[in-house]
Amino acid sequence: MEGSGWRLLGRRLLQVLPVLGLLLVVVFALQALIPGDPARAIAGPRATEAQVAHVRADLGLDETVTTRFASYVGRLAGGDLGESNRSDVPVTQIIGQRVGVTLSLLLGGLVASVLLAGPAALVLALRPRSRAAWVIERVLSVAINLPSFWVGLMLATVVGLRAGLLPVGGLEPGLGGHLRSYLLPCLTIGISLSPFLARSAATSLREVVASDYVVTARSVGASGTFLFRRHLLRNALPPTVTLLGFQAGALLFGTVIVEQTFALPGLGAEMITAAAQRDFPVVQGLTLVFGLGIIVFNLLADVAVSVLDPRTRTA
Amino acid sequence: MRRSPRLVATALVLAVAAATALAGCGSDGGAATADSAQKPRRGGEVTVLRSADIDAWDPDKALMIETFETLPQVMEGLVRPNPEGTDVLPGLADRWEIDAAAKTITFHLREGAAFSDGSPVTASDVAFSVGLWRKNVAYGTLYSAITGTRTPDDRTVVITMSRPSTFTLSWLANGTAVVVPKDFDGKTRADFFKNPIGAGAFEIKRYVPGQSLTLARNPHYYDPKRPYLDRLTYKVVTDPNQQLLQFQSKQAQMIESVPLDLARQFSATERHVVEPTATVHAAFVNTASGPGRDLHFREAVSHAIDRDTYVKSVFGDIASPAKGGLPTGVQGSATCGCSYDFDLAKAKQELAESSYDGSPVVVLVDSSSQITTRGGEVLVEMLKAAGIKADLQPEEGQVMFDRYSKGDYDLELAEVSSVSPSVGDIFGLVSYMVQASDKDKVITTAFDKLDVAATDTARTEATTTAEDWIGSNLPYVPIANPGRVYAVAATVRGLAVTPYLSYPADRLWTR
Amino acid sequence: MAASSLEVEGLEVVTRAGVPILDDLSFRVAEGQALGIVGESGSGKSVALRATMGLPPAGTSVRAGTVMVGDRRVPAGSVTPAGVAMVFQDSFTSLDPTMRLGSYLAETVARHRGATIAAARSRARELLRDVGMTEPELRMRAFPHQLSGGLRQRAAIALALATDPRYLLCDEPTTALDVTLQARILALLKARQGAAGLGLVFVSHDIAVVSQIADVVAVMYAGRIVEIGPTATVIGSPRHPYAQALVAALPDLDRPGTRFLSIAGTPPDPSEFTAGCRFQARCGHPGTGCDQPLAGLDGRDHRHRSDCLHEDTHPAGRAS
Amino acid sequence: MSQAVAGVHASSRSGRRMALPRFHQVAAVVLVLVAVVAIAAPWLAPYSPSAQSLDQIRPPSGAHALGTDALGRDILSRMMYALRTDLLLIVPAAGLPMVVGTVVGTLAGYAGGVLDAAVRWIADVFQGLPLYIFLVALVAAMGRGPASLLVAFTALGWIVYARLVRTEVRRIKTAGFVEAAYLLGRSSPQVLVQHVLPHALKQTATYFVLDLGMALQGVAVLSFFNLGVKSGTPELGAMVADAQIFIRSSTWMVALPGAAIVVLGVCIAAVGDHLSSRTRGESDGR
Amino acid sequence: MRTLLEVEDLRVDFTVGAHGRRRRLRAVDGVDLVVREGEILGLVGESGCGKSTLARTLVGLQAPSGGRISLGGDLLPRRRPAAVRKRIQMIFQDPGSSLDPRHTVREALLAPLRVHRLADGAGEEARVRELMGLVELPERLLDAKPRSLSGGQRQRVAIARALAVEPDVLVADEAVAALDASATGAILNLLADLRTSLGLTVVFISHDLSVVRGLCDRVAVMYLGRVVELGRTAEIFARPRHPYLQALLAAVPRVGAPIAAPPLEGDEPPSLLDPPSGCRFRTRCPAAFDRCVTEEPALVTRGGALVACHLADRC
Repeated sequence: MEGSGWRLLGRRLLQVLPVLGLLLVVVFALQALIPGDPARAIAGPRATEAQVAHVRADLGLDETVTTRFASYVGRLAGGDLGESNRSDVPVTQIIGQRVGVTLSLLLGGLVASVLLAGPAALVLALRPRSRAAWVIERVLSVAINLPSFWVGLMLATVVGLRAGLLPVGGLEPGLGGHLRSYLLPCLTIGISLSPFLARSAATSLREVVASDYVVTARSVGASGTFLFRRHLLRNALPPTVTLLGFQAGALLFGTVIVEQTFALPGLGAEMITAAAQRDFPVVQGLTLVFGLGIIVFNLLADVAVSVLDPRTRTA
Repeated sequence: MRRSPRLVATALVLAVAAATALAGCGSDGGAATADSAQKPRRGGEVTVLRSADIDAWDPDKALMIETFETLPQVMEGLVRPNPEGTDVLPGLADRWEIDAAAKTITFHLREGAAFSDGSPVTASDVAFSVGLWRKNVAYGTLYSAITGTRTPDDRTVVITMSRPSTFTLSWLANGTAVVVPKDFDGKTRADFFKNPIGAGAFEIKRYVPGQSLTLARNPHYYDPKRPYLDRLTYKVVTDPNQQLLQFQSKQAQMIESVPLDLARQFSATERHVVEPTATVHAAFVNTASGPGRDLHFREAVSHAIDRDTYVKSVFGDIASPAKGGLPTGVQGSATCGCSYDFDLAKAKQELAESSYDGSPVVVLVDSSSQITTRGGEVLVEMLKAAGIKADLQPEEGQVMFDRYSKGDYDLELAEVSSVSPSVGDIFGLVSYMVQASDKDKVITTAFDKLDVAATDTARTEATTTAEDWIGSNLPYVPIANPGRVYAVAATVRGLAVTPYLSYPADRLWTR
Repeated sequence: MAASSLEVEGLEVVTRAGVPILDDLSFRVAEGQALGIVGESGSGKSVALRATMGLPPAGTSVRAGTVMVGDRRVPAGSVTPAGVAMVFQDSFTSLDPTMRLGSYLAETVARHRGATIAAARSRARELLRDVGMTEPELRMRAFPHQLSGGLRQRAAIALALATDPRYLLCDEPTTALDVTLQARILALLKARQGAAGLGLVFVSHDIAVVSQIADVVAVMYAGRIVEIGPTATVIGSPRHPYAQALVAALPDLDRPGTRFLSIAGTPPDPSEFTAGCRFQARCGHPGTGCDQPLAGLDGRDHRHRSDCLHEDTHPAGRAS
Repeated sequence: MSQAVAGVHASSRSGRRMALPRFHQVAAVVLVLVAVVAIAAPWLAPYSPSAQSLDQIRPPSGAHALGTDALGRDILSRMMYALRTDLLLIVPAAGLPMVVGTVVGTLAGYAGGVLDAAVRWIADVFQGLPLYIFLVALVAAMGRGPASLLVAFTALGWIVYARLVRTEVRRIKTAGFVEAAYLLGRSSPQVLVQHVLPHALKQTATYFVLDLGMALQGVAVLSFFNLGVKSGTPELGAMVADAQIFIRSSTWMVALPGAAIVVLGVCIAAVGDHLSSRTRGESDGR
Repeated sequence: MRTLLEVEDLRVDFTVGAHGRRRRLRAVDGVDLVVREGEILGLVGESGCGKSTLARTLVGLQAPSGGRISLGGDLLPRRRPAAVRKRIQMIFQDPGSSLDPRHTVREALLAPLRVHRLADGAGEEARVRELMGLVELPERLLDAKPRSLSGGQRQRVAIARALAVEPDVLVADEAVAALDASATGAILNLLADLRTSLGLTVVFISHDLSVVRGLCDRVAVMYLGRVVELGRTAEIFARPRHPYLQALLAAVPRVGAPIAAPPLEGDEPPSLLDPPSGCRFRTRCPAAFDRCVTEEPALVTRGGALVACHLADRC
């Protein structure tokens, strides 16, 4: 069993390779898609054509696409993502400085989602006819349609500015300041992600509660937290975790929105800036990082599901 | 407003994105007097929000106005502009002599000027720096009049020129003219500019590209009183709403160049208005192809624009309707006698006389600039009223610039700004841009005359020639001389912003 | 009669919409005794078992009734009575897929006996051996999906036995199994009934299976017991036309005929339940009074009876 | 007994139907009204959506029922046109992926084998790509406008449909009635058209309605990033984004288009949920 | 009686597992079978013995991996054209899924007539009514949708639909397994009647020996993909020679008889993925001896039946 867990991991990793390859190609192709001449932008308006050509050669933009791709992949193999067109800072350094923020948001957002969705799902699944469930159902159907930027805006305005309880944006210094600064952004992610999570979890919980094996478990005396922990949770979690895996892209995009809304120096905000400014080395590097992130996220979800559900281990 | 990171062209460039990125300020007299009544206090720190990071420490790689505003704080130049933007004030040089006949400027370096590592600033450092400016790819042309330097002694630098250029001194007050240690202290250029030192009021404490820049007092600064602040932090916040929130929640004390929509959200005491700036907001016309080749069409466009309404709608009154093609309030600028009047009937008449065939004209605007996109929306409506169909095409800065260079547009809404006390700098840019239509070299001739003009009369004569030519040929249709708003908390004093959007941070202090 | 017994009285199960699918059902089984309940789909036999366990099917609830385990009285539907366990029809879905057999059994044992884990595991091994597994150690490590149907059903029985029940409710425990496996499970249950004095309630649609295992047979139709009595007499001389038809429809391996007997029509949906005889519409010989209210039989009384008003006028036996 | 339980479910479902109709019917009526307003905007709107005035940032009044925006444009008129813009965007933004996904999914599911494996692989790969992030780059690359949005939404959305349809087609393909039709002499394409597609399409149609809501959110978010419609185009998300800095002083400017997004979303979801519960009910009842 | 359907050395393989761990599973392994015109041949065995796969292969829903199937002397091709498919029809186990829920009974019956142009305008309706009569369904049900029919009625419609194309052979795969006892008899009677009235040839697959006993003329018993015993029903049920059939018969519940646990070894039947060497039944056979491990017993004639057992003579 344990061996097959590793095998699954290995198989997943193998599946990931072509995805990575495609990711590289797509990332590189983006450059060709985007109009505008980065060399001209770098050289500035007063530069002569010769100077622009010089910059172009400097950036390697005068080579053929295949040559450029080959050299890009080659440098990538050495861990070199190039330097930002705007600031000459190595892309790896930019990522290094910002990845912590995005990871914190992801983690915090997940925690917030679970904290919000968990109780809601429990009420929906276990007390489906109650008044509370009715209210939650309505709240969810509205929450699912709330644009997350709007949620962020409101939280920053009401909790941050009006009540003055938490920072309205940016990162406050120190550990405590960081924690305070992440609260509202994570809550925003939580609010936009938890309706999906709550509904999915409620559905699978409901199915599990009505399942024969839970009826059996109750018939042999399992009840209360034991029943919940040992039978309900373990069986209801896998579909929800799988959903989370599917939602990885949306979750990452959620961090992008939140980073913008709350002016947090994360990868997503940098991505938006770089994309708008045609800073290709940065766009490419970040897209790769996001791609890897999704791959890792899915991998974690797969592994979590296979830990939770033994049936998925022996395919 | 929409947040979208913006590629900001410098004031030297077609400053398309100027709206939110350009810093501007003029100390208007009243506020300055009130402030000077109180004694600056030493100590404290200030956090300033800006919508874009500096794009390089090496001035030749920079495009952003933020860069030119920040660099001199760390790497002070020989001179700095006066707050009104009409003249230069002492910097590292405490005095200078201009010898028009000998075509030289002699600078005498300040006693005690030292780099932040403690080593003194010498004439050879300056000579090295001047050489640097001249060699620069992007901005070398600004210093094309300079032929070389002489260093008679450690404290004296003589700049020799090919002509008695008056522009050159102005350019030296610009953020591209930073003084660095000779031979970059033995480092390569790239290495030096990764973490540069200078003789400015501040030194770099911590720099996280794209996020924040913290400056700390330079302990070796030549003026023992300044800077007043212990620390100055620039935070990059692209989202205007976040800027407002962080300012209101006192997470920051200043916002550089607030978007004008947002400006209405600050109380009068928090608004620091710079109006007008040394900027021209104009519709540039493609005179090489399309309907813009026809002067009648250009006239029609000009008459179609109700500049008063435009200023109200787009700039919320923080601007003045353009009365000339060159910015006001800089050395030698003169309004022309020509008029840029709104006259719908005349516009229609001119249009009828033109070869305009009724097909939509492409109006290019910078999508990342709130001012130009909004201006575009207003412009399109005004053109429509005159019978010109227009297709508004917002593009990101670089794409827009690309289309502009290829002539893939009919009209382009953009701003050009002066960055030095001399009107010449914008003049030069204008001459560069209008080359195609300036067949008789009126502008270039006027520009050359202005460069060597020694008296105000001569200057006025040169600019008037240019203004007249712009007025009658309309290579671009001036619309407004926009202003800028800085948000400043009541606790922060000493802010004085030049019309070309820089402010000496060493004079800021907190209550 | 002397032995202590499991008695269910006045069981009433309704759907969410309030439609009764069982009304006033009572039955009894003594320790060491086997009660068989026969009926078609929808007759309410499985609902009765699950309601007895306090675990009515999703979407239904127990509205009334009491369950007596020995001399302990529990309101029906509220709790799972101690000393009663249940084996479900579908062993594929009735074992928790995420739990290894060994831990599942051991935890259940530990909870019931308050035993140590080691003791519980050895008891689990014993249970698996009891239900006929030849390699209990190997099976303890298995997850349900790794077992074949026959082994799974045995595991389910072992699980039920892990709570040391006095009464075992079996809901079609062999229906999904092949005949050879079915025979083994039946033998196993019969052995437990005999050796351990377990009271069995065995529900099936297959009258032949029931006849083999049960001492007393109750025939259910449309939520009611329509006939009850000692197995031999009910199978040998059914009185209710429905029971007669069921017995007659039984294909018999030893007496192959050319015709199969069957009952025309379909059983009524609970929403169509009437107060009168619910078999009326399909009955070959409806007579007068069949639409008069009818209560169904009290299953606590094991004497041979049917609730057909006209049972005496029907020709008894297999010919119909 | 299983029948009894099925009966229970059936009746509980009908019980829910008694309660649901009121909500989803209201939602449907709202959606129809919205569609009417969107279509008839040129006749209904009191002002041109682009007509500017110096009456800027005015609260609701007699002249401007919902006030004016920062360029003095009538918010009511702009919202009417915004509904038009949004409907015209979200219908193809949800429809195109549906068409692509349904075709791909049907072919993959029915043909099986290499084609199916290839489609599944591509879907997996797409799943592994940070498509929302790409979308930002893509729209930035191709410029704002309907074309970019549609390409982006299609690139993102087809997978769900392809998966859904593929699963459904494979399920139906092995259903007795499909196999019987084949044995009775229907050719594979005939079986596909006659028996398989109608069932698969019902699923996708249901999902399409729910997807409209996601498309609305997507368009709004992209507009918020200035990556959606061209500036100046009346669009709900862009209106919220444009007005957000006035949220403290002139709340109505943000609240109105924002509320329109939420209400529209809730209505779409209500109708979609109803349809999907009906579709589920039908397949259960088989 | 004339041979109608002949199966020679039929083999059907499946590939199971995924991702490099593929294994071949031989569900039907060298089956020889003859179906005579007008007879009802029973095919019995426990789940997983390959009887359903054999049925699907006979009708052409599953392509054989080897061997030959001929019908009325014509060798049937691997991919059968419509005209060939129509000659062997199938009744499925699940009456719920055998009819398209969207089509009425009339539509279901008309479709095959139209495909094969078996009737024109007026004739169509007459034929449909005739078919309803054949399966003893009232004509008022013609406009009903499957949902409103009972299981037995649906199965009758399925039979009528199969009969519409006048097939030579009808394969019924567990056609009564999902029906209630009360409906089962009626369907069995119907099949028996149709054989008499139409001279229909039926292959009747079932796990239920009691049902097969009453309906079938001859019976083939399958175990792990092979036929182990075949002969006249009365003959082999009365004197089963193969220990497997003996065990099966012993296990069938009988009214009045005591429970008889069949004398089978082990607690689990072997897997098709890894069938035992020699005689496949040896791992469960109480009488297995050395020869059974090494040598596979051939199907030999013993007393009018075919048996595959080394001890066939002793029985």
